[in-house]
Amino acid sequence: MRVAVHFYSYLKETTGCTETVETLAAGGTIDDLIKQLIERFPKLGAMQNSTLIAVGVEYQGKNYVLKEGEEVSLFPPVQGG
Amino acid sequence: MRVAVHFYSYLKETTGCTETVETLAAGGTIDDLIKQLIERFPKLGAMQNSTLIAVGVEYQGKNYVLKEGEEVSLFPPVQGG
Amino acid sequence: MKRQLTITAEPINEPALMVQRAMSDGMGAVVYFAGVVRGTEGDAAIKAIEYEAFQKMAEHQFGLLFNEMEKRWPVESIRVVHRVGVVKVNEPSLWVEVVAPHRGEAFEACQWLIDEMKRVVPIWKKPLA
Amino acid sequence: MKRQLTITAEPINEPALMVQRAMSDGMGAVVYFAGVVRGTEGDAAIKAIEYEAFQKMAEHQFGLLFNEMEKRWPVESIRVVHRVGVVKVNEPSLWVEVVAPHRGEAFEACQWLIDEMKRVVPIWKKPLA
Repeated sequence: MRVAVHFYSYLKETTGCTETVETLAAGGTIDDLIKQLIERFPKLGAMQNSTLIAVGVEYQGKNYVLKEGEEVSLFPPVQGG
Repeated sequence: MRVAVHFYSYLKETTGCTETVETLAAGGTIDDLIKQLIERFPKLGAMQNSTLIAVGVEYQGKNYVLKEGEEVSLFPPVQGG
Repeated sequence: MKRQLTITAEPINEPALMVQRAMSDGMGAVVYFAGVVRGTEGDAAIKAIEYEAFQKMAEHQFGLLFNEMEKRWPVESIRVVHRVGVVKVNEPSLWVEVVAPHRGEAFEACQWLIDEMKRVVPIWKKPLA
Repeated sequence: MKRQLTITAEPINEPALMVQRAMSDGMGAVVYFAGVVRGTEGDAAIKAIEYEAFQKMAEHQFGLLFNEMEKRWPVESIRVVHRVGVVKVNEPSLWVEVVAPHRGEAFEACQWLIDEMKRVVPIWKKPLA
């Protein structure tokens, strides 16, 4: 299955990318996706623990099972205001 | 000595008076003044414990020694805002 | 610390007060409170509240509170307006604005001032039915 | 509870927002916060902050916070404006207004919303020198 991945804030500079599409095996989780992304963008690895993850407009944890066509967003801690 | 006494808020209704002048012996305290006022305005007695007392623009306690010409104000708990 | 205190029988003009706000580049937080007359006092419906102030003492006591505020928090500006006379339901009787570098201290100073004001500033209210 | 959320690249027009305020006769407290861009970030002087939002998610997350606020406090109206794009020093980037019956709950709800916003609403800043 394919999922779209969006990067925000300085993760755009870290990856040099605003969005990408990843192909995962059926039943793949966010954890699987992150591992694949770190292979492609090694600098993401160092930020793994502070990176927030959303699917659509909801926060999700690493065990979330992705579905075909979902939109995943990765971003650093938020700092509005 | 003579001191002016001003009443505020519902103490004006309690006493039927906005201001009065009291004559006290030299060295008289606020406590002495209050006792004299309660003789003249007996209803003040019941409110004694909640009544706030200022001399000029400062709060003072009952042991404050009054001086000729001072302005004393008596009022209920404040409720601004 | 810039201080501005107005005890007035005139309506509080919030947009005008807002436009007069001045703050330096080091300031990051404005906290603003408006206390508005509600339509009930206890269980009874009311039309207005009449505020009475011992004005000279109220000004002095606010001044003491401003001194204390300045010692406690890095507030750059405090502005207070309090109505006297008849204030109708839905109109503000009190307006307070605090400008400080950070949010936490601005909220703290603003709430402290209102609490202390209600303890020491000689202003009284009388509900009008 | 009346809700109004604006995430915008336009300057925040405080007097206009003020004039649009509506509150019923049961409401006694308006608490208002403006977060303003300061001239320093850490130790460095800056000229502006550029705000980036994941807008659709920011709107959704604000909505969840408003739901929670409504459960916790008797707030009649919450209005929030957040700038995106470049906000110059001395300009507000965030404006929050809470209307509630009493002061305590209005202050509490306003501070809670700002704290939570800084935890969950996807908006980021980048200082510009």
